[in-house]
Amino acid sequence: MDKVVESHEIRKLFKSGDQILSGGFGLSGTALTVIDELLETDITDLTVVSNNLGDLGQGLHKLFIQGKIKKAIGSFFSINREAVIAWSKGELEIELLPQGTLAEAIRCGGAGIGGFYTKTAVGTELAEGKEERVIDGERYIFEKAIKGDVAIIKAAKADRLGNLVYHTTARNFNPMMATAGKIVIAEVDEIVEVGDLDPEYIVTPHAYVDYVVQSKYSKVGSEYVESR
Amino acid sequence: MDKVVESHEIRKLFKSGDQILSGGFGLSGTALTVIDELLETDITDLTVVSNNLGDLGQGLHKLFIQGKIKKAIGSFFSINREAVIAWSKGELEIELLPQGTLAEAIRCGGAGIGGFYTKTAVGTELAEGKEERVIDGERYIFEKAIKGDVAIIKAAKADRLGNLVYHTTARNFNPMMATAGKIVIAEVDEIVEVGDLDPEYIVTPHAYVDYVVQSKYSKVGSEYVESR
Amino acid sequence: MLSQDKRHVIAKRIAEELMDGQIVNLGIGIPTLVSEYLEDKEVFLQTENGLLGMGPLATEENLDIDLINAGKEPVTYLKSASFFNSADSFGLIRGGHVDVAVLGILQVDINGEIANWAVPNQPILGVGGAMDLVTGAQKVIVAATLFAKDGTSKLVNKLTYKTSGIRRVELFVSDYAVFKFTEEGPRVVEMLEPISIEELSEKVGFQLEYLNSPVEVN
Amino acid sequence: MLSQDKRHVIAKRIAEELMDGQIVNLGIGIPTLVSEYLEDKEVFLQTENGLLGMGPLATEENLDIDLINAGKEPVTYLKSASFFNSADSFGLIRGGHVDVAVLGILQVDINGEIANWAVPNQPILGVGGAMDLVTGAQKVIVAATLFAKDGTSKLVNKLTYKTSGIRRVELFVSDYAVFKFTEEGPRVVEMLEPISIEELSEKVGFQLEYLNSPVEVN
Repeated sequence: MDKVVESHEIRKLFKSGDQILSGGFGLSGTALTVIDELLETDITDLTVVSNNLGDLGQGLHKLFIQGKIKKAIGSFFSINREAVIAWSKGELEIELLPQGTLAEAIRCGGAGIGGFYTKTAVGTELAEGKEERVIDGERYIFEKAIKGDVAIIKAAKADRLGNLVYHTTARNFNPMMATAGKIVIAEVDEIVEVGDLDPEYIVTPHAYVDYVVQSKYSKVGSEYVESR
Repeated sequence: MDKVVESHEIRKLFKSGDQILSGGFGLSGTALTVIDELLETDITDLTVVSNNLGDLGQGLHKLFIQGKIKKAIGSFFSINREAVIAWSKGELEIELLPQGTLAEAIRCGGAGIGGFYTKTAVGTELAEGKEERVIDGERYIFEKAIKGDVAIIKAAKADRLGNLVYHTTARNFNPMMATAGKIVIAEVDEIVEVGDLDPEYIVTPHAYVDYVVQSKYSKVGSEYVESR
Repeated sequence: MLSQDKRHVIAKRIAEELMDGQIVNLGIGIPTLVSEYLEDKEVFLQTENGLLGMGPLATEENLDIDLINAGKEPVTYLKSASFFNSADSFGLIRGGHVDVAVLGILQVDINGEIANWAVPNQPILGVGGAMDLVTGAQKVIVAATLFAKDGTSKLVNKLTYKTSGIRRVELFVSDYAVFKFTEEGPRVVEMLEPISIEELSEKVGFQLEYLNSPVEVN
Repeated sequence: MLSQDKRHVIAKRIAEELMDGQIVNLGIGIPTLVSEYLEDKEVFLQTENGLLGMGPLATEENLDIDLINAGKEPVTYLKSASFFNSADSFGLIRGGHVDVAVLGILQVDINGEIANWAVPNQPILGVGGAMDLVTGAQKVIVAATLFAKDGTSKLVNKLTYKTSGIRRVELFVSDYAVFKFTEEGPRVVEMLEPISIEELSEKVGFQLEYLNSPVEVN
């Protein structure tokens, strides 16, 4: 078995209206090559679940600028100025969740948990319309699990079977998202042979990963540069 | 900072009536030395949360035989013949949970989640008296988070600060239990210096661990033998 | 056939159902024997105590008693393996990422609902991962001899033992026949014993039907 | 005092509150400056995007743009560090395993309830980890200049900005004074400016009281 594919082959895995789970915090841990491929398709009306909508004209920001995103579910869009403007004009739907609630909801989506009760956001505007419940004397709100049609993951290394390890804080949302997509595409800096990754240290087991793509980006100083 | 203590020093951390979270599946990943110390105290009426009650006269089985356990919460006690007998006589309370529900409930306890909805056990005897809810057309039951007064963890290595890594399937319930105890004691095979464990591969960050104890047991063939 | 032989017939037949690349969980008992018949299929065995990529049982030479399967037998692991904690392991199971679970049963009803955790007239103090596997696996194949020691059929109209969950299993491989559960009830996919479907129907206690045209036993 | 100096006064005073061995999360803005005043205290900085044991900001020499803090600035890590995913990171926060969160605020009311995520009259499209930290940290210290640019007090009778949660913070370190929130309301622990409590009460708009006997400013 070999899950490694050429990046252009993943275009056919997406369709208009899909809910896409995209790893990344800022641009760290974002599958930039996969997103570039998505730009080459004519799909549209995507719902994107991600902490933010990319940054500095890269990653999901590109996708948004191209008008492919109908709705964004995440925790921090304030830095995405164009997104804020689009939202004000009614051109973009936004669902805002606390960052920890977002992470947990995706984890539940991948783990067969339908929903959960969190303390975060109780009594705030973000709890409006949400069920509240007192458990052992403390107030909690109900949050539903989040799943996606396709999850686009960025990892440091994959073996050919799809076992993944990550690099520093580029791990962020990726391991949970890898569990919660019907189709999971992992973009990686390095592809190694099966057996090269230590079984104790694999973060995402291959069971979750459907396709592995070599990243075309590398880090040059303070930028991610397309270089391959 | 140095969290390493002599094993006898941990006796004072327990009190009668405590809810103890104990890692381990069979005996693999059980803090045998810590349990031996617990036997040297006069505490009693413990509620023990663990997959099973030890095995072959070791681990929690000893604690049970000594009459220190009032209640056991876990997933598989059928192999603990004496426990089954005690239960039949009304001398031991048992709360049975599916193994995945047990693991998830402990994870929630450590993560500030009050409870969750799982598909497991819907329609079975183990769902009796539990709230049922339909989410996106599927039936789920509500389960409350589980926490403990003291968690007793078995890991392979700790640094002096309490960062932990595990060994193969001896990992099992330990990482979740490490998050869900008010006091957390980690018994380890090897104590290393801070910096000796790779930050990418630490499974339990030191924030969760209060005390580190050198294990007195080692593996000899098919047995765990007290040898130090 | 001796009881031990029957178990192997069932295990071998189940192995035929498994496909390259699948994530498979084998329960205790007959299901464990399935691993002996995988031949060169690249099937990845998961064990719920935290391992994907389980290898054969350990021998005296490579024994590590920390490294066990869900039946607490010492095992080995393959080079593609990964270890994870119990919460993540059951996330894998309950979240639908195990392609096939092969489970032992006490009973299966005509709709495919199974009873496999609570032995009747005994204290019920163990469930383990049974309910999680029944609920979560993409496909559930159950394995058992068709008749209990007292001769009663394990394929029943209605469960008399405690259910393991509302999920209906896909396939029941017994020593006599392979049953597929359809909307219309169990259908015989294949006979494994040289016995007519009428004879088998009589032994089971209700009329059985073939899924398609009968397959002859070699 | 210049605005920049005030921020440093606040940060330095907060650093005094932190103790060896604590797990601390520093928010964006003034809280980030606290790390400059930790001296030889062994405080472990957590950042919600998945790192415990954050070191100083990265320099051109050791820059790795994958390795960032919650403010998306490139950072370094200490040898005691560990990396984890966002769900586990917020498990640490929400589960009460962060000893102290130091957060910026827009307002804090007399009960210690804070507003720190939604800027008034602007689209509210970011919350990040603010609410998780307010809810989960064992102790919350808030940091801000006492008065906004337009002169209004950030210590208010009742929040007019959107609340960050029902949890009441423990301490408010401003440029003028340090306030502790008690059952009876905010109490001045220490004055940081040579100003009387009467003068400060007038500026704030309601009567302030000392927690204990007044502490003189050096």
